[in-house]
Amino acid sequence: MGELTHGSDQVIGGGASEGIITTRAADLLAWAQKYSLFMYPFVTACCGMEFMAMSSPRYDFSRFGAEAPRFSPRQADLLWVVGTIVQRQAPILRRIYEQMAEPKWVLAFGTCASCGGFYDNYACVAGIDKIIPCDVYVPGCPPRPEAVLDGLMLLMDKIQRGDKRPAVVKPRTDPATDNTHGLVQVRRREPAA
Amino acid sequence: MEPIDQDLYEHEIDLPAEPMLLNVGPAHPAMHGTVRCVMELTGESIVKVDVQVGYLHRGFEKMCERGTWTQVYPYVDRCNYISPMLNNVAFSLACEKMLGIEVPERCQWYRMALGELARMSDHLTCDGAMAMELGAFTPFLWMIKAREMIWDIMEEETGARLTHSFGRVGGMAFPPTAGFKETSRATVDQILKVVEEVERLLLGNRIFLDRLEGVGIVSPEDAISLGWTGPCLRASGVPYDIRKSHPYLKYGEVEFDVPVGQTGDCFDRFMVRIEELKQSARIILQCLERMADSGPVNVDDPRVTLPDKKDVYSTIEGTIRHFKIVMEGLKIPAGEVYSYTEAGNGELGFYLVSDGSGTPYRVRIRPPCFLITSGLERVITGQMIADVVPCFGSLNMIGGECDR
Amino acid sequence: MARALLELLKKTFAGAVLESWSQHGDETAVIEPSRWHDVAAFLKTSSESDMSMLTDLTAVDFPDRNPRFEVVAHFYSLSKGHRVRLKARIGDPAGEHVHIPSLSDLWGSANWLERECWDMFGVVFVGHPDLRRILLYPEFVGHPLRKDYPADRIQPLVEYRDVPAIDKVAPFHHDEGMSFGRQTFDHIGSADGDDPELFPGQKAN
Amino acid sequence: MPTFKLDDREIPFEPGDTIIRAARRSGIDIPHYCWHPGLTVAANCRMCLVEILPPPGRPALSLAVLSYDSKTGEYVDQKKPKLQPACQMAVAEGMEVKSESSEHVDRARSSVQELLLLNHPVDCPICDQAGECRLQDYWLEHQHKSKRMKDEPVHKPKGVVFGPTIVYDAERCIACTRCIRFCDEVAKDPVLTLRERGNLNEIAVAPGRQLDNAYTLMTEYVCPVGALTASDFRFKARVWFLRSARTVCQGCSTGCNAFLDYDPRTSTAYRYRPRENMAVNKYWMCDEGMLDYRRVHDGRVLRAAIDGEASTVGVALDRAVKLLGGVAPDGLAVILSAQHSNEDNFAFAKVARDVLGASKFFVGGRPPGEGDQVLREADKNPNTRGATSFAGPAPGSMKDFGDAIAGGKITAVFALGSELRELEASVLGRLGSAVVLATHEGPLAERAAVLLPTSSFAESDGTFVNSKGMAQDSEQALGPLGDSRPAWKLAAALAARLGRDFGWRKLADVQKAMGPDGGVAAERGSAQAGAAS
Repeated sequence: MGELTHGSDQVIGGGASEGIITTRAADLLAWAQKYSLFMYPFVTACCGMEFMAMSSPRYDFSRFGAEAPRFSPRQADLLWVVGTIVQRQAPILRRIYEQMAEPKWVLAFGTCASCGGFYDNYACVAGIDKIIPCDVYVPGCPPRPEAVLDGLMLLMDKIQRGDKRPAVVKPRTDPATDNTHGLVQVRRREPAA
Repeated sequence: MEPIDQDLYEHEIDLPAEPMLLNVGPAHPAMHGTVRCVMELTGESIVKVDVQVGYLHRGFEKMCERGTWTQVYPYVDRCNYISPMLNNVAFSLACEKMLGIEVPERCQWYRMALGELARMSDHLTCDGAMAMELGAFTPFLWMIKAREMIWDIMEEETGARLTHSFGRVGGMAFPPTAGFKETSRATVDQILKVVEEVERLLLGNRIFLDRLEGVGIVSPEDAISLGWTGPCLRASGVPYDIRKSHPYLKYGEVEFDVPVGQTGDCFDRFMVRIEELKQSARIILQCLERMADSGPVNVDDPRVTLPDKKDVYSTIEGTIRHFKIVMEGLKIPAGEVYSYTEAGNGELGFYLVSDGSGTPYRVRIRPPCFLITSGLERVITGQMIADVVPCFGSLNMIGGECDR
Repeated sequence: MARALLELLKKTFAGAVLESWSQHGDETAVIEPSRWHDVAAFLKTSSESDMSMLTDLTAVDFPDRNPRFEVVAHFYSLSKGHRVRLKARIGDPAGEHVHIPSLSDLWGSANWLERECWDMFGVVFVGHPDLRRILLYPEFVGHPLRKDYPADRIQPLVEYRDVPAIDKVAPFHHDEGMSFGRQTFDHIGSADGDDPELFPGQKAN
Repeated sequence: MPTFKLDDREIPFEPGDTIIRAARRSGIDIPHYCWHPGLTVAANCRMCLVEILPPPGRPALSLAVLSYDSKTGEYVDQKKPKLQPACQMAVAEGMEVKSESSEHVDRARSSVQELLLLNHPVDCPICDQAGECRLQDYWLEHQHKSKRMKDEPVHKPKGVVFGPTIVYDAERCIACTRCIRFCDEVAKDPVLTLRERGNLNEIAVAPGRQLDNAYTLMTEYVCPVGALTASDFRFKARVWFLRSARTVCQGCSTGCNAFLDYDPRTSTAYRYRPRENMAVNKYWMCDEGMLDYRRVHDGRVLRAAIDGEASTVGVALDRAVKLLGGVAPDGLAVILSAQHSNEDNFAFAKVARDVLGASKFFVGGRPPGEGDQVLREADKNPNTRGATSFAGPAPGSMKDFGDAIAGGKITAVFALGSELRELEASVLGRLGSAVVLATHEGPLAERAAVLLPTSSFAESDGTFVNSKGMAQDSEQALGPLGDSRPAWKLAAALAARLGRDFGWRKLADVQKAMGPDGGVAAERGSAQAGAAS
């Protein structure tokens, strides 16, 4: 759970060489959905700064077809919860979630939204999943844009796979020292026989 | 030029209009997600406003009473999350004032340079967001681009882009990196270029000017009585800048001007920030000039600063010193202090009460935003609905700082 | 400069200035609560002090003192460039009868500052135009910055879902790494208090 | 009262006082390692050196010293005043002493501190004393310089087992001889001594002996550093996570004042520390008592039970009401507990007398044990006198109780606590219905028809009357463990269900019902708070 599977197995538009497109409607739909996420940025706190950075040219997430912000929940299908949700804000968040039309996804941006972070006190909600279901958690205080993009890609992948289980963006390990990704293998000297 | 929408108010000619309640926010793009305005309208103009804050009250002051003095830094960091470094420095200064210690010169220059960089990122963000909310998206993108450059420096220095708990009582977490001076100089130039571009883009723009000029005028008397400080106060024509009137760190030794507005409308608030960007650039260059390339950054006081790791591991004295500071927290003598600095939005005060133990007894953060936001009601009453956006934008309300 | 101000205060309000001292360069005067408004008004109007700004107003809770609360106000004079701190000690150990005159008619900033002080400490400012909660919601019970309010007692507005356990939180004890400051009085469950199992349908008074 | 000047402050003293003692009496702590108010003066740590100004017209005692001038690199002759140990110097009227205010004293203390740390191992992370260690505190206050010696420190034995309770670490030892003096003077068992010289000296146990008298743990307690550690507390907890409650030791009827150190996060009790009270235990406690804190967790009854079957407190209460409702008053034996506080016994006895109409009262408790002349009493119950005073004019002994059962005069038992003193449990064999409110496992608890869990002394405030007849208060440390409740509360609930509600909901209500003198004719013990140094 939480790992980004490298490319999903469904083939969209396979066999195009014969001039015919063969796929399943569900896959086509999922494929369409994942590349046209209309987002509702529910920006409250510090993470909003990183959210600005995300939307700005350097880490521009319009590359993923997710740039169109809709400030009416009825037109949005991806709810970014960006920042701390305090008890006073909670009813509003839930109202907005309820107003969104299916299919809808929720992305918890940052530690506060994921689990409350270090605000273990009278004012704060320890994670939005106490209030609304959440699909992808992006830890970090605030998370680096790379991590958020990772989370976005993870969500798109889950959409494609029709997977509704919640997932967490795991910290990326250094490819040089890690071989699980099968990316780079550092050659170690053979011990002398 | 007299804006057209100013010469006639709808409520001056009495239309048969029932007062209508309009609720804006908190989940409204123009309200930055954390403020709620309940307005009573006749037609399009606002008769009564109830401004409600507290949608980001995270209990900082309560949490500060639970850890050690050093564990307060992450909280002040997230207090004003556009210019965290200024808060770090401010809190350090407050604690040092109580301990009666002064950090080495190099550290003071370093703190000033980083602080002014943070101020630039604050003003860039504020003006950029303001322009965006008025429909000018390009300046926003450019200014965020400029802010990214600052964040790159911050990341190089502190390891974090945004919330870097970098200040320490009696110094900084790390000395400046080797490339700090060059990168900063280069970045400052580029930022100034961006600012010029933005000016060229906006200041000739009829729509932009019409929506700012003469809108949301605040008289100096009002501003003072409301406890406004910082750019908003200066925009109303009051030349009060703590860096000038009560110099701390080395601000007494650097040259910079305090920009002052004339009318105190949104345009002045916008321009004061633009001007302060240039002043900050001046200060930074002077700091980089004066800052020594070597020398201690932290005071060598066993009560306050951690020893070298190699001493900790090899000598009992070092171990004890480390142990005392980490396990029991550094002890600040019993007493109280009010320390004030010029943060991005004005006077950021820390009223600290210590009972001599390793835990703060009370940490009161005096946020500039809170009082500035309290003036929002007076600013937008009598304005049009459309004016709420620039007025609110020009106040630079930071949720974390306002609600804490 | 502000030393002279303290002298002036002592001269003008002989009985009302209970204590006064200077520490870390801050001048402090402790004021008889009933004269709170008079002294503040004097500071604002008199030419020597000319306190044009009420920069900050808050309170500090000392549960084992009587009076329990200290209301602390910081003033600043733009023309003279000096500051002074006024204090008033009010309230009984039970946290009742915490009354003090409001300054909202003198400075606009007092309005929200006093609302916050009421919200966080339950200090009643007599004569305040609308003394509502400002940072917390009206449904909130109690005043969080009082020392006897447990830091982590939440009062949710919407009831929580039961969350499927997914590994997103490090397995820390909820107090891990926090020093157990004597400020947190909530670490033992009391042997007193109501006990429905023993006394069904009764609450402890 | 005569006075003398300490740092320009007038300090009153009693004739024969030493400087340090007089200062301590008026709340000034002159730094010291080897001095302990309860022990004789050794004056070997030299930490408490102070400068004593000569009487007017007399020359100052001064020493010729060579001091190194770092600028010229030369040694220069100097005179400096001869400092005196405050722990040994008797005070005289009008004497002028400079402690904090003299730079000579500062330098002396700094040097002493440096000397003591010269060979000290880097142990704080694994040392149980860390957090309450004099070396740490005084380094910060008086030395705060880093190490100058570049040499390898002297290595000595570590982890030497002195006896069943004490482990010794020679490298941490500063040879203050507190432990030696304690064994000689208080425990009257001179089994420790100092051997070798200079930086090699270490504490040793007499050949053929081990440290196994009744007061061994006090040696750990008086040790100002981490040299002596108690094998019971070793590596169990970090002291800065612990909180202390002012309690009374439950080990015997002496009622030593003690701090109970507990961890609020896990509500676990970790150790006792003696609490200074000159009227009772002075500065000391015995091993039995020191280890008695374990009974807070060991052998506890934490669940209600009906005929041995686990149950909930509510159900058990209803069952108890059924049982007790039906018994004839003269067939009912009531056993109070010398293990419980006055409040518990009072509430329990009142319910038994007024609601159940019982008349046969007995006082139970742990069987007697060994006593001695120092602190320990043979009666191993903290509150015998208190409990007895609630048991009516003529409480029967446990022997009478046994006979009464044997004679079949008793059909039901209503008991607080589960111990029967010297009475052996077999007599309970043919016991009818028994309702027992017990804190610990025991003969009565085993045979109870209805067993209700009561919380221990550590879980609620209470008053205990010691063998001298002093009523002493004990603070609550933990919240009630398991399903247990304070006994007074269970008694109140029982009464309420029997149709007679005394309205006791808080301890204060019970204490109000007990009256101003606490229901017992006993003088209030004046417990001076604060640990002995």
